[in-house]
Amino acid sequence: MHLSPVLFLNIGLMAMLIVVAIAVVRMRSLFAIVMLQGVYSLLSAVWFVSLDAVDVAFTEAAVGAGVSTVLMLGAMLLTDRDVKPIATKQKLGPLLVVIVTGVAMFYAIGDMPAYGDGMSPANAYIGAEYIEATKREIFLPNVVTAVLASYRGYDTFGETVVIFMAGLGVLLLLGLNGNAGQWRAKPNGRNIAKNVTPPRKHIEEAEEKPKVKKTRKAAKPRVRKKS
Amino acid sequence: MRKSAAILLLVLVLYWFTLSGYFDHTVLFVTGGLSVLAVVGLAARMNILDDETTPYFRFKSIGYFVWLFKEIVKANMAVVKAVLSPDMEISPSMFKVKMDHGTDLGRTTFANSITLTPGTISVEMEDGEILVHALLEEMTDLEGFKEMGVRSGKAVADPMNYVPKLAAKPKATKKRKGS
Amino acid sequence: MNPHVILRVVAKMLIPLIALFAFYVQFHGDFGPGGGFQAGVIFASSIILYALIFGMAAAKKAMPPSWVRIGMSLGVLLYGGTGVATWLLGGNFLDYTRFAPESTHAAGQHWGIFSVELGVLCTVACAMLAIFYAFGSRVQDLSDEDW
Amino acid sequence: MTLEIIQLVVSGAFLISGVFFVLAGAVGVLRLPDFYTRMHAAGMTDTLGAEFIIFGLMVQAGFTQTSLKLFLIAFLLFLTSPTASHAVADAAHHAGLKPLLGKFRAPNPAEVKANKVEKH
Repeated sequence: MHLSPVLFLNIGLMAMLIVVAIAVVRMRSLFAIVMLQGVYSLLSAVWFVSLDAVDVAFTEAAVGAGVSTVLMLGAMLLTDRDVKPIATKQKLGPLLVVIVTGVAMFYAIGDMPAYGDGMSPANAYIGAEYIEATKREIFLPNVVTAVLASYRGYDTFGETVVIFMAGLGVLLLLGLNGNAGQWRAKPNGRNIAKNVTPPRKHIEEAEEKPKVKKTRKAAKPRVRKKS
Repeated sequence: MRKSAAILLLVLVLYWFTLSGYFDHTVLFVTGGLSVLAVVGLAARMNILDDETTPYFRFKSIGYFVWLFKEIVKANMAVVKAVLSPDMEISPSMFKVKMDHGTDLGRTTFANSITLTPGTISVEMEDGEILVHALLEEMTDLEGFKEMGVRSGKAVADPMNYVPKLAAKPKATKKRKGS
Repeated sequence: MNPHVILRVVAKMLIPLIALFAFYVQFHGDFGPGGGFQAGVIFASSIILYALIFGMAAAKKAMPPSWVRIGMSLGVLLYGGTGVATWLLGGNFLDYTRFAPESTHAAGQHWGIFSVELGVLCTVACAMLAIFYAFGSRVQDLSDEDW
Repeated sequence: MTLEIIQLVVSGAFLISGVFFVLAGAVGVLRLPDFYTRMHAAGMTDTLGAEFIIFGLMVQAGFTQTSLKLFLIAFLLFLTSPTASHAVADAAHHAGLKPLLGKFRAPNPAEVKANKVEKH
């Protein structure tokens, strides 16, 4: 293995990832954890760029650091702001699992092909075939899209359905207006169940708004009578 | 609204070609046109089609940006010197700068210019007052703010009447680390 | 008056640019990095930015929940429909060459990939928005003091 | 040939000064005493640091589409980074974080040592 700037960059990024991961595990404040997860996503996106996997980096930056942070914050608002501490005894089981998995992974490193090795199983057979066939059959500069949408079209269909199911599951549980399971559903999310959030002033104000509309409607005929 | 829609359309078309770089590809041409129209439609649905959305293309503002960049370089030098010197003599202070640009766009330009210049951050903005946190003593100089306010007002073409005023004098709470 | 003047003005400038960037990523997926998944998330993030600045009700006016609900399933329909169309044209499921069997430059493949990616865009953008709407509407608009 | 050399030198100068400002910002974040003063140092990295690096890359790219795209990035940074700084500072102010005001000097290493010895 020769020393190159990219190697140092990769080592540095991996070290930062590990530090952030440890910080996420040890933090108690959920808000900080969500933010650190965004940092983790951005770091791994940078790492993917250094591995020349720009498509994956793009997705990681957009999904991991962008949208999922917002979604996590939204979910966090419905729960506590802090993590409940876990007893040390309960941590022993997971620790054992992690140690065994880690040892197995370190053992597997020995069999891993070198980074960028053209003769590795992943690159030599089907990978090279896809790259060759894309030039011949699909005429697209971006092989990733050709593989994703054409050669592995079934796969991507499955992925799309998975995302659809995720959205559907959340909708079934919470409702698009956040009012699933309430017997009096009101449009545009105005009426939120009172047992979910304690009534505040602005909720009451929001409920009073329809009354104003009624008075406006009632005012119209009066004008007509005058004329 | 119609005027800003037209400006937005033009800006988005330029933006699309800057990003794309393909001028002779039919599919990209058609999809680009459709996407620009879709985005303008979305902006119309969002009610954000007004002068604030499209402040691009004011030739006056180019001169302002050049001046601002010069200021940023100057301020950067000062901050770097303060931070890297072994003594690190700084005197953080908070004060209010009162100014009245006619529009929110002018206020935003002014506040963002303050933040862009290192050593000063606009912490809070209420109507015409900006609460500024400054790192060094020389940055509390109101003349500088006045010039920046006037220039930023001109850059975005605001009716503006500027009243610089140190509303609250910085309280000196003597605190030293380690003591 | 809205206290977040600066945020509002800057967000107003950024939202159209982000939305168009999503479409750029979508339609240039054939030539560079990008595609339906990324574009969908970026488009959703432009609407989420709008919702964060102007409030959930305004966002729901601009992008009604019914659109989101329809778009989510429309995307899957478009993807599956492409497959069924190739089926009806006499090929296998998702065998795009059937769209233009005689083309020497694989135009059929291009059209197939185009429509499939469009389906992915629809589903991903709308699913993200649906999840955001579902979580965000559960809590009434927070005032600054609640933080 | 000479044009290439000029291009290389100019872009190198931009890149080096950009990296210098980023480093100075990092040192400032570590050295400065409280949140608000640290934000000044952080602002240094995302104004001149980032802009100079992007300018250096633009010079290296020459008159191409790449440098137009880099200009777009620079413009977006110009627009968003002060907004983000303002949002963070505003949030801290609203949350009631009191700024450290008045004159401040870095503690002398000898003084700190003496303090430590006294405590022991």
